[in-house]
Amino acid sequence: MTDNIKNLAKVYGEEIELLPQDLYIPPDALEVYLDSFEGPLDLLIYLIRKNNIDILDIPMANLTNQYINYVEKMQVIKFELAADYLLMSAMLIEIKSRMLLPKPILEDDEDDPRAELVKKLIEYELMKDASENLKNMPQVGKNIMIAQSYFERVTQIEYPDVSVDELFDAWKNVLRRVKQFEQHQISRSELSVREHMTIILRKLNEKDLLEFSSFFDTDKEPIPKLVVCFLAILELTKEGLIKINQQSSSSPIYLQLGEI
Amino acid sequence: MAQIEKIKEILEVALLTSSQPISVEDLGRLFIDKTDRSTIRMLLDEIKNDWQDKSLNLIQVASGYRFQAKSDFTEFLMRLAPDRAPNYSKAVMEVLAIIAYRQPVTRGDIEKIRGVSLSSNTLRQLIEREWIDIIGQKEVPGRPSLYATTKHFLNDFALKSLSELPELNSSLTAELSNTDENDIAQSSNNAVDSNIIVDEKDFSNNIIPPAK
Amino acid sequence: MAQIEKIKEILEVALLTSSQPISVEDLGRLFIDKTDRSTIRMLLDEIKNDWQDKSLNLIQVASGYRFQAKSDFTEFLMRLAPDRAPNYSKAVMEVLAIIAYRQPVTRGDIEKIRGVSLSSNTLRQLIEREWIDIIGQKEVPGRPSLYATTKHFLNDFALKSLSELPELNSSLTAELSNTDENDIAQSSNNAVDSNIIVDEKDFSNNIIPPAK
Repeated sequence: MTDNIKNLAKVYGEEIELLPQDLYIPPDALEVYLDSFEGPLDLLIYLIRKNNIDILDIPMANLTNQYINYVEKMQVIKFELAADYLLMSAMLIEIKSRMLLPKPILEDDEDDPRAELVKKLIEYELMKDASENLKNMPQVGKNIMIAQSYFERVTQIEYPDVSVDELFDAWKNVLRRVKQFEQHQISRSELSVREHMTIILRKLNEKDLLEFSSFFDTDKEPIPKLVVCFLAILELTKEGLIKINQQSSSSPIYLQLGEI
Repeated sequence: MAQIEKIKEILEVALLTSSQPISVEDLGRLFIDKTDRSTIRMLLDEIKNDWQDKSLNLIQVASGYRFQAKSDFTEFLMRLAPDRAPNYSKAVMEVLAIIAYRQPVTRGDIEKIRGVSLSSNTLRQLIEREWIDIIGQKEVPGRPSLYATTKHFLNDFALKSLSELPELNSSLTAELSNTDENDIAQSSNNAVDSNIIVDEKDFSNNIIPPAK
Repeated sequence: MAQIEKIKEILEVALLTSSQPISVEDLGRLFIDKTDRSTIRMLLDEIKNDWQDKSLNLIQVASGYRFQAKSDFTEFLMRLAPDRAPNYSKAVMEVLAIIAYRQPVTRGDIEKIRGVSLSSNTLRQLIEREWIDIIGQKEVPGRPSLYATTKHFLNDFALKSLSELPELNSSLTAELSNTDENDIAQSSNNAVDSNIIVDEKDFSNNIIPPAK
């Protein structure tokens, strides 16, 4: 199923040839436009403004056709985009059919089935327009520069206090959010491996080249610690942070930072 | 040097060395002897005039006064620090606009206006930038959080208050009032009304606590 | 304004708006047209003279030039600077936690875990506090810096080693997996499983039973 869709996307060049004539987006630009719409309302506004349609008197049949054609193309190219867009298709079709129904003479516009959609469209366009304005305003950190000359502080700056508990809470927060929980499941053992990774990198930063055996003090260190240190070296190698070298089978093994 | 000249000089150097705007109240804390606000305001006006033709301007933003480079210098200064602030996506800027103009709003309100669901990332980026924060819960089922812009947002956009935001596109608002019902027009009026309350409540927590 | 006067003014405003000293080389980058260093040095001397009797002095430090308030003003300015810095933001604490538990990590790793881009300010605060530092570069395109916690960090948190950092116990693991989807809960079980071997050997008195 997904393969099918991907294949269609691959023959994308040909797909474009099949675009209906009343779709006003130039075929070549389709891919560019695809990501540039923020949602169904954005797409509708584009179609309306592009076609110089009076937003207060939208020709529903025409707009619905264009919209649906466009969404069909999007589905072919980028399937996951479709959900919000499909809901809008349904809404447009409903409005269109309500307008086709024979109806009593309207006393005022209040019964116009398009009214709610139109209000939504205008409200969104207002905000879209406002966001452009905001983006173009001068901003601190971008193009407003603030005078911030130096002055010498007499007393030492006091820093905020942080407890281990607060740090742990922050970590739990991160874990709660992380999707790949697996990768961030931490146990003591993994931590001590990570600590050793840091220790080894620090040593190698001071001296470019260190003998493998120099990391293992077999007399003093307990065996678990040696194991952890060894795991840290393997992990560092796996991540490409260090390199292990040996000239010949009997010569000493050296560790160095993963350069070269 | 006359006493008043000395005070003026201290005000000037405080503003030149602070990366944050300083309120008139905080400027008063520079001096042990009580210096009244009207004097400080008068001296700030003088400083503003002194710098009129120079490279920096003394301007007033939501939380106080600051010196900032005149815009003619921006193109040069940006060469020194080309990638200072992150460039936000279209989605982030739209959400910011909705919160700025329609505050206080819930996540649901934002989703309704944009017609798409909102990733929590988007709100988080704005909260992290300290441009928006949560100012309460709406008393509806689920008690969704209400978002509003902060004083920091006004400072960063060099605004004194929300009323200085660029006006909404007038031809669109005209179209809106031409639609049959007045719902939207009304609800936007409501939003403006409720802003007044938010201004007072929300912004109080951004005041620098007095040094002990 | 004469070209040279304009250059001088740009130099002046660049120095006034920078919180860091700027080197002569960097100052040269302000201008598209090559401006030679001797000209810049000469203008810096002039600026120094211009400000001689004012509240700020242009001074030279190791990494370049900066404007600095004259020491007479320090006592006043200190009254404005709050005694105690405000608490670290949630972002700073989360970044510290990620570095502590996942070190060594790159900025990209941190951004991936948190799902938002990281302002360089966040890392700077932690480096300034000497809780983290850069211990190398990752050998991938761009050679990003690798961050790790320092000895100073362990001291400040009264830890003998990182292994003393609190860890998730099984009830919390369960709680977390309840809040997440099922597949996540499962994968966390796997993760615990794969760690058991080391757990037993390394910290035999601290064995964590796999959640569930």
